[in-house]
Parts: sequence; structure tokens; C-alpha cells
Amino acid sequence: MKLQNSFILREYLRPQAFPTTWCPGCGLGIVMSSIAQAVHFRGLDKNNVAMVSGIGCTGRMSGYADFNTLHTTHGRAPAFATGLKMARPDMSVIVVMGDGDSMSIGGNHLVHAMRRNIGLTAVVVNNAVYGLTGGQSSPTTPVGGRTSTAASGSFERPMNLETLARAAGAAFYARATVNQTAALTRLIERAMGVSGFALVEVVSNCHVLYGRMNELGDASQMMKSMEEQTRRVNPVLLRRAAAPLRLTSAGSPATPVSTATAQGVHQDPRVPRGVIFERHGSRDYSSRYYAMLEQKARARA
Amino acid sequence: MHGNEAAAEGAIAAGCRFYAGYPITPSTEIAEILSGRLPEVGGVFIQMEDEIASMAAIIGASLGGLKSATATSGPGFSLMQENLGFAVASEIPCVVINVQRVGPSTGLPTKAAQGDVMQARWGTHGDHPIIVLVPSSVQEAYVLTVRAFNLAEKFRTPVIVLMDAIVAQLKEKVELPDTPQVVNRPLPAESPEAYKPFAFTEGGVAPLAPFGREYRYHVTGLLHDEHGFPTEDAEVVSRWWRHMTSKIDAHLDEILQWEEALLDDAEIALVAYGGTARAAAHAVTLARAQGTRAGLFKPLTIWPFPEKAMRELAGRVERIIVPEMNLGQIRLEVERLAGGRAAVEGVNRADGLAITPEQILAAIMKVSRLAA
Amino acid sequence: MSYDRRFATTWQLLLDSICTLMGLDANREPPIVLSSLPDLPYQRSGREGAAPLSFIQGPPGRNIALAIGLRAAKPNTPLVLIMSADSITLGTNHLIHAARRNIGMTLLLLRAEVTAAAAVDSMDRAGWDMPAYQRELETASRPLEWASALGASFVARADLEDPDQLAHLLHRAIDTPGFSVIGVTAGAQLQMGVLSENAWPEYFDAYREWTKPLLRLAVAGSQARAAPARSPTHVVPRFEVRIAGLGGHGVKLAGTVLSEAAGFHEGLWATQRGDYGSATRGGPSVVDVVMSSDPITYPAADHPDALIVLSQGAANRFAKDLKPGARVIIDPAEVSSLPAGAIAVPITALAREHTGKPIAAGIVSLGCVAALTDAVSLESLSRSMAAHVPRAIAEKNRAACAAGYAATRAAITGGVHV
Amino acid sequence: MDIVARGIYRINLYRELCKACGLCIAWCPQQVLFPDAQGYPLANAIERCVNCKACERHCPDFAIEVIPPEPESEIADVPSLIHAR
Repeated sequence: MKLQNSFILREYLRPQAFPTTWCPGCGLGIVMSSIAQAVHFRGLDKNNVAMVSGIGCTGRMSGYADFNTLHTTHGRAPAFATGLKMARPDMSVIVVMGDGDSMSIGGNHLVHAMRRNIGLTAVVVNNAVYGLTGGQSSPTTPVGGRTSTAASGSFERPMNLETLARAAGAAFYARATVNQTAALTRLIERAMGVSGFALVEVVSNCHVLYGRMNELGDASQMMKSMEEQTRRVNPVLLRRAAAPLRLTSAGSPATPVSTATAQGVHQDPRVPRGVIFERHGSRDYSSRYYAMLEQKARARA
Repeated sequence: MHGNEAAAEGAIAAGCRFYAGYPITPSTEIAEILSGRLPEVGGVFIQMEDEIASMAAIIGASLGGLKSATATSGPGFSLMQENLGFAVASEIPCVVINVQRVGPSTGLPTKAAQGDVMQARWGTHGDHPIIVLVPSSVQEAYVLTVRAFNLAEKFRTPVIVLMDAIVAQLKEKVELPDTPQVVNRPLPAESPEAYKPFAFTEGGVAPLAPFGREYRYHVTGLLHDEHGFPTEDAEVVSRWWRHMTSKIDAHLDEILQWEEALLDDAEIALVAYGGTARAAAHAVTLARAQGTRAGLFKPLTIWPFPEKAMRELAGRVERIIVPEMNLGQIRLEVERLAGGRAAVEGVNRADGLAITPEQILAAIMKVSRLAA
Repeated sequence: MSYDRRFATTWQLLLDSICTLMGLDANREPPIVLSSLPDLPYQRSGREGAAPLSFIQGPPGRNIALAIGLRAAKPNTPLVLIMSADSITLGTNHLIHAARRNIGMTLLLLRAEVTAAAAVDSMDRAGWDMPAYQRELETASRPLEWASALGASFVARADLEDPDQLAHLLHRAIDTPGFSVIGVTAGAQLQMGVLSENAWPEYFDAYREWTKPLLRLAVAGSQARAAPARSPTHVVPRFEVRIAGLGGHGVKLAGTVLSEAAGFHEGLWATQRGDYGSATRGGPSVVDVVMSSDPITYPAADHPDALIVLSQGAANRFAKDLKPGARVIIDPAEVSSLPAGAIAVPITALAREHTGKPIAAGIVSLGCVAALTDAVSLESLSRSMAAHVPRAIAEKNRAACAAGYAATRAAITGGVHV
Repeated sequence: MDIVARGIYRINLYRELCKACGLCIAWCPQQVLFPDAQGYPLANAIERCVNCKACERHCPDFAIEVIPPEPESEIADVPSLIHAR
């Protein structure tokens, strides 16, 4: 008899730390379960898996996952993880961040981790709001979204992480939602197989703060509306499309990336989910670095 | 009204028209309140990408002529130090409100502490004077925030309001002045050609002209001459230092504030500030009820420290007890100033719980038995 | 970062281009230049006194953030930032957020770009001249592409060897509302001219639009704000109240209503402090209210005169250190082991009965408090409640509060102690 | 732990982990689960369960699991089992 869920809980999580501090119905538990399953389906030894997190509701995840876990300072998780990956290139390093953690205070580290193409699996849980501090605007708060620092609705343009990741040179970008748990697990599993920086943006729900302030209903209503607000894309079937980039520097990554925003469908207001782009032939920075060291040693010998 | 609300309203009353910040417990309410209040008075609220940027933005706004402020807590205050040093060196008035929580690092985000006392003094690199005010009640959170803006404008320096989560989250009744006294930035009297934006004066500052059409000048974090141009000339640099230190030292009477209670006949003095001063005040009444002559010295300006008053106090009482929610940061300063004339002892905790009047009373009783 | 003297001419050319801005339009405010590069050509010319331009030599990378504050204060002044590799190292985060928000400034990026596929000299990759092996390992920063990807208003590249084109692009950049970046290269085999444009309102223009309705509200609101403070009509010695239960009992609201009833409607001094926990439901939640006709020193109820206990956990934690003569009220449905001398009032049951929700337990508790002290009256509690409870359920809450009062009175006079 | 087993499948409910968020009830396509007075799920109609595990996969707190009666290999026959009953 296969007790899949309790197996995940026993083998990959720390039951003694439960129940979690997350609000009832928070999608973070689902994300955590998907990460654990992805590690399981990839057949990884959990002693060789590290989870690095920053500050925020998402940051708490590293406390519940039974890997080598590191709960760092606000926004700096990619930088801590870069150090770890360079020291232990064989280790699978998962970085979990929230939208404020990764894109606001940690924007610099995220951009440069993508630029270096260091072999991290970044899971960015995007709920459009700062949860732990009580519902302030985040870089992904949509225009018109009410928050505790924009009571009459935000007017700021939200961050387009997808185009930034493409321009910065990430190897893999996928978007998943917490209502499609099987797809979420599969995308994380796939991201973990990428050599280089792989980012999975997970659209999640903060029904307690953002949902309440914007009258979006409870957890299940918010999750069900993700169904209507997103559409499945397949990058293999789609041709390269009109990204806002027209310019290229020499050797720019903007050209070889296959993108999901296809011509003719980009008027669709629904956010694409699935694999958005994947750079072929990408190689992790740490493995390139150690290969270089070996080459130098051979040259000396 | 709670302490964060009082600080936010104090900022508005003092004429603050620009706020840049980043959410951090337990200071976030200040940002939330100002995000609603500033647009009402035609001011600007912006939530920046991090605390580094918040500090930089308030410097820019201040150079543009707006009174500006940011609020944060320990981890964010650490990030601000680089640009706080810039504001000190280039003499930009601005106000930083730091609602202290338990550290180091993420520490205990929702719990109160007073661990940033030395960081507020020495957090940024190099030597520099700085003004740090410490409110112990919601009323003082309002009054001292107004005062912080006034001192910042008057002495062209960043001023830090060092709150703790006890005062920030405490809700109490306040009696606010209808129109607080507000210092506004004077325009230079001289012509743009004669204007020296960083004039070296003995104990004064040049008026800071807002960047604009007539007054063009150079602002730099490098050590500079009176026109603002970088210099490595040791003679100019030493004059710059004299200017920087004397602008504060010559006005200590105006900058320093403290309150004394029942110290006239006291044998034991409590030196307490911030949220801890409330428990100390209560402990004094409890001790007096038991016949022990205790009194309270409560600094409202903690940097520069009221050195002269402390030296006098150490000559008057037999023992000094310093309760603090840290491991003894101000106790060091008190010990230094007491110079052995009065025995100094601390009541310390940094575990997120407030110091209770009983704890302080126990310390008073212990030393009074020793004295007897 | 120190300024590289090889680029002294670059510097001169840039300032020349910027200065042409002032020649074009007498009504335009002179630009403010921000840079982390300290070495000013006009300083060396021996000029004393006023500089030809306002100039901020800010911390590396942070100039972008500094310029945001300046833009808020000076909506019409052109801001020109001259940045080098600091824009793509320390300043990356500021760069991408200024681009995202579309804040009105013009960035001139020197050497912060790959200038040719094999540009060995360029300092573009991380801010210093890296060893060759590292340059091969690391992909270069592409700030123009980052800014463009985030929808900057105007992205262009100019060649230093064509100063007229540089000046032209600079003028266009400054005339475009929002965030503009111009990569400045020399003799590179790259596309020059305008690379991308994007229409989106400038941040502070949008901000002023956004605040217009709020400004009007403020005028209406300022008259309603004044509320006269009453002085105390009766002498009340320090009275400490602690209400302890779980999240979902409405404990925090009860504290607010009680402290404001005492402070605003009874003219007393009052403080309120709480520990509400981080969970919205089920975690321990406690509020302390201290009331007195004298100013309050210590603002916590460590030795309460009245303790209201709504959960077993709260009973275990707080039913000690009571002041002599203190009253403890417990909810017998929630607390199994009762402290001696406690008065049993079915608080959550009363809350459900009158409002249908357990969250009114805090409001019922206030009725209990009113029955124990003359510091607050039921009337001032209900006036205070009016400011915090939606009108639709105010009557039900008033009834719940009165029920708590009546039940407590009955218990005291009937001597129904546990 | 409550174990409910009336039909083919069993459902384990771990009350100590459950936060009564209601996601399992909302996601169940067969209306197997119902909230009790406090909002905790009760598997009142366990006979309708088809082992889709929607509740299990959407539970953020690992508080619910569906257990098939036979080893995993026989799950392919689930539809016929239902019809046979």
C-alpha cells in the first residue's frame, strides 16, 4: 500500500515542525509538497539537496523541508546559494523566494544569478503582496490592486520577470499555479534537470490579505480563478515572438531563446503557464568553472 | 494612537513631504499610515525596492527641497548605513526612524529590544557626529519626531528616532499640540555666486539651497571644501572635521534633553530610556512606597549622550542602575561617565520580553540592602 | 571605484552634450548631473564658486535611487546620470526598478555594455578588469536589454565618436517622459541610435494623477478630525485589565474599544498593549489595558485587577500574579481547570447567542469588565464601539456587551463563584 | 487521526495538522467531504470517492490522504470497480 502523501511528509519534510505557521489555505504548503515530490520523482538523495530561502512567508519553507536547509537574510538567498553551489557543484540547490524577496530587495542577486547562469533551481512564489508584514504592495501587485500601502489601488507598473529573465540570460523559465498541482510538480521536476539557472514562478494565493483587500474570495475561490486567468502554452509549438526587445548586444541571449509569447495570441489577456522558455545547450556556471580548473591543471601537468 | 501612528503624524506635522521605505516589522505601520496621509497633503510616498534605495531616495528628495524621512527596523537599518554615512558627510537633513527589534540578523521580528543603540551611534564607517532621539511614550514619539525634523533642518544632519517595539506598538492617549513649532529650511541670503553650500563655520551651518535654477553646486560623499569640491588637502580636511563636530558640540544645550524624577534626595538613580523607562518609572514609585529613595534619569537625546548631567548625577547618588533591553550598551557609557564615583549596575534582557518593574525593583532592593 | 583617466575626453564630451541642453531652451531648467565618478573637468579649470551645473557625486550604484527622491521633489528638472559599471553591479536593482516604475531620468552608461564580441578591454562584465578566463565563464551584463525588457521609455545607443548624434539622442531622451538609457560606446560594431521605445506614464506624473482624488478627500476629512478631549470626571486609581484568549476571540478589538472608551469617553489616561500572535486564528492572543486618572507609567497589566480568561492555555499562563482583591472571569465552556475564586461567565456562548459569532467574545468580555469597575460605563463602551464595529451589527454587539455585564453582575451578587 | 472507510477507498484525516481551510472540500469533484461545525472536513460520503486525490494534492498541510484498497498496480481498474459496485 503506497501512502504517497504521508511518505512525502515523513521522508522529505520535518513532521515535528508541523503544523506550519502559514494561514489556513495558503498555497505555500502545496508548493512545498510539489518540491518534495519533484525531488522524490527525480530520485535525488536528500542528503545532496539543499534548500535556501530568504525572508517572508515563503522563507519559512526551509524550516519544514528535511534537506540541508538555510534560512537567510531578506532577498539574499540567490547569493548565499551561489556560494553553496560553487563549493558543492554536485549538490542540487533549490532557492525558494517570494515575490518581494526575489524581485524587490533581491532583484540584483536574482539578475546576476541568471546572468551567470549558475545551476540553481529557483522557485519564486508570487502572490502579489507582502504577506508577513501585513499586505503591502510588492513588485508584482497588479495595477489597481489594493494593498495596505496603496489603499486606493496600486498605480505602479508591475515587474515583468519573464522578459527580464529572458534578457538576463536564465536557462529555463516556467510558470505554474497552485491549483494545477500535477503540472506544478512536473515543472519543478523539469527545472531541477536543467543545467544552469532554472526559474519556476508559482502563482499563489494570499486570500487572507490580498484576497480580502480586493474581494477575491477565499483560498479555493482564488485558486479556481487562476484557471480562468491563465492559459497553457507549449514552447515547442510556438515560434519566437514579439518580445519588447529589439536590440541585441553581441552574443545576446535574447536571440537563441525560444519563447512562448506567440504571434497572434499575445493579445490574450490570460497569463501563460507551462514552460515559457528554455535555452538549449545551457551549462551551469559551477560546472564550467570546475571544468576550467581541470583544464588549467592539465595544462600545467 | 500607537507609537508608529504618532511618529507618522509627527512627521506630517513637522512638514515631511517625502517618504521612501520598505516594509519591515515592527515599523511597517509608519509606511502604511504615510501612504495614506502624504497624498492628502500633497506629499510623495514611494515604496522602494529595498532599504538602501529608501535611504538614497530621501537624500535626493531632501536636496530637492522636501523634508524627507524613512522608517525601518534593525536589518533595514543595517542596509541604510552606507547612505546614512553619505548624508552625514554631505550634510543632508533627513530623518530615519528605527523601530528596534531583537537581533542580530532576522532575530525576533515581532519582539521589542534596544539593541541598536550603538549601531545608531557607530553603524556607518568612520567617525562622525549624529543626533539620536529616544521616545518612551506615544506622546514622545510624536513630539520627538517633530523635534527630529527640526534638529535635522537646523544642523543639516540626519537625525535618528530610535524607537522600540514597545513604544511603537503601544496604544495610549496623547495630548497633541495644535500646531507644533516647526523649523523650516532657510534660503541662502547671499547671491548664487557668493554661496558656499558647505561653508566651514565655527558651530553653525550654511543654509542648504534646494537644487534648482539659481543655486548650482556640487554634492559629494568625498571629503570636500566649502564649495563641495573633493579635496585631499589635510588642512582643508581638518577644518572640515572642526566644522562637522563643532556644529553639534556648540549646541549641546539645545540638542540634549532629559527628564529627571525624584532625583533630589535619591540614593539610587535609574538611568532608563525608551520603553524601559516606563517600567523604571513604575519601579521608582514601588521603591519609594517601600521607603527606598530611588529616582529616574531619562535621556530623550541619547546621542550625543548627556555627559555633563550624567557626571553630575554620578556625584550625587551612591548607585546607578541601568535597565536596558540589550546586554548593556548604555551602561558602558554611564560607567565611563561615573568614573567610579557611583557603582553602576545593569538590568538586562534581550529575549524579546519587556523588563518589568519588579525586575528593576529587585535590583534596587538588592543594592539598597548592600548600601544599608 | 576610481575614475579612469583614459576617459577624461569621454567625460568632457558628455558634459558638453549635456550643456547643449541649456543652450536649446532658455525656459528649461538646467539639468542636474549625478555620477559616482568624482573627477570633474570643470574643477580642474580652476573655477571657484558656483559650478556650471548642479552635480551630485553619490555613492556608486545608488545614484539611481537618489535621483528618484530628487525627481519627486523637482518634477521638471532634467536628471542626467552618468554611470559606469556601478550601474550593473551595485546599482542593478535600482536600475531595474527605476525602469519598471518608469521614473523620469536619463542614464548615460559608459563601458557598462559589451562593445564588441571580443572587446577585451571593456570593463563590462562585473565592474573591474577581470582575468580572461573569468570573462569567458560569465555572460556579460546587458543593462540596455534589461531596461528594455522592463519597458523603459527610451533605450538608445550612441557613439562617442559622433558627438552630434549623442547630443541628439540625449535631447530626445530628456524630452521623453519616463526612464531613458543611452549606452555610450566608442567605435563599436553595434547598432546605434534608438533601440526601443515604450509608452507608459512617467511614475510621478502617474502618482500626481493618482493622488488628485485623495487631495480632495483631505480637505473634507480635516474638519471631521477634531475631537475634544474630556478631562476625567471622577478619580480612578490605576486599574489593570488583561483579556486573554485565542485568535478569533476578537481580543485585539476589545482592547481598542476598551482603551478608547476610557481615554476618549471617560476622560481617563489609558494604554493598550497586546501580543496577538502571527496566526489569524487559533494562536494565543492577549491584550492589556491600563486605565487611570493619572498619567500611566508602566503600560502592561502584569498584575491585573480584572483578568478575563477565554481559553485553557490563557488560564494556565496568566491566572497568577494577580493583584490582591483582583477578579478573574473565566469562560467555563473553554476552561476545564478553574482557578480558585474565579467567576464563571459563559462568554463565548453569550457571544454566539447575541451575534452568532465567537469573535464577539471580546466584546462580551468588555461588559464583564464594566461590571467590575466604575472606570468605564456601558454607555462609553457602546460609544467607543460605534467607531470600530460596522453599523449593521452594532446593535447586536451592544446587546452582547450588556449581556456580559448582566451575567457578571448576577454572578457577583448571587455569589456564584467556582 | 480519523479513518473513514465505508466504500472502496479510505480517507485519513489528520486533525492535528488540519487548519480547516476548506480546500479539500472545495476541490473534491465527487462531494465526498463536508465541513463540520468548525470547518474541519468530514468524509461523510466516502462511498462516492474515486481516488482522484484532488483533496490530498491541494491540502497545504498534509492533513488528508486517500488510500486505495489494493496495491498501486491495480489502480488502473478503478472505473470498473466503481461500476461493479
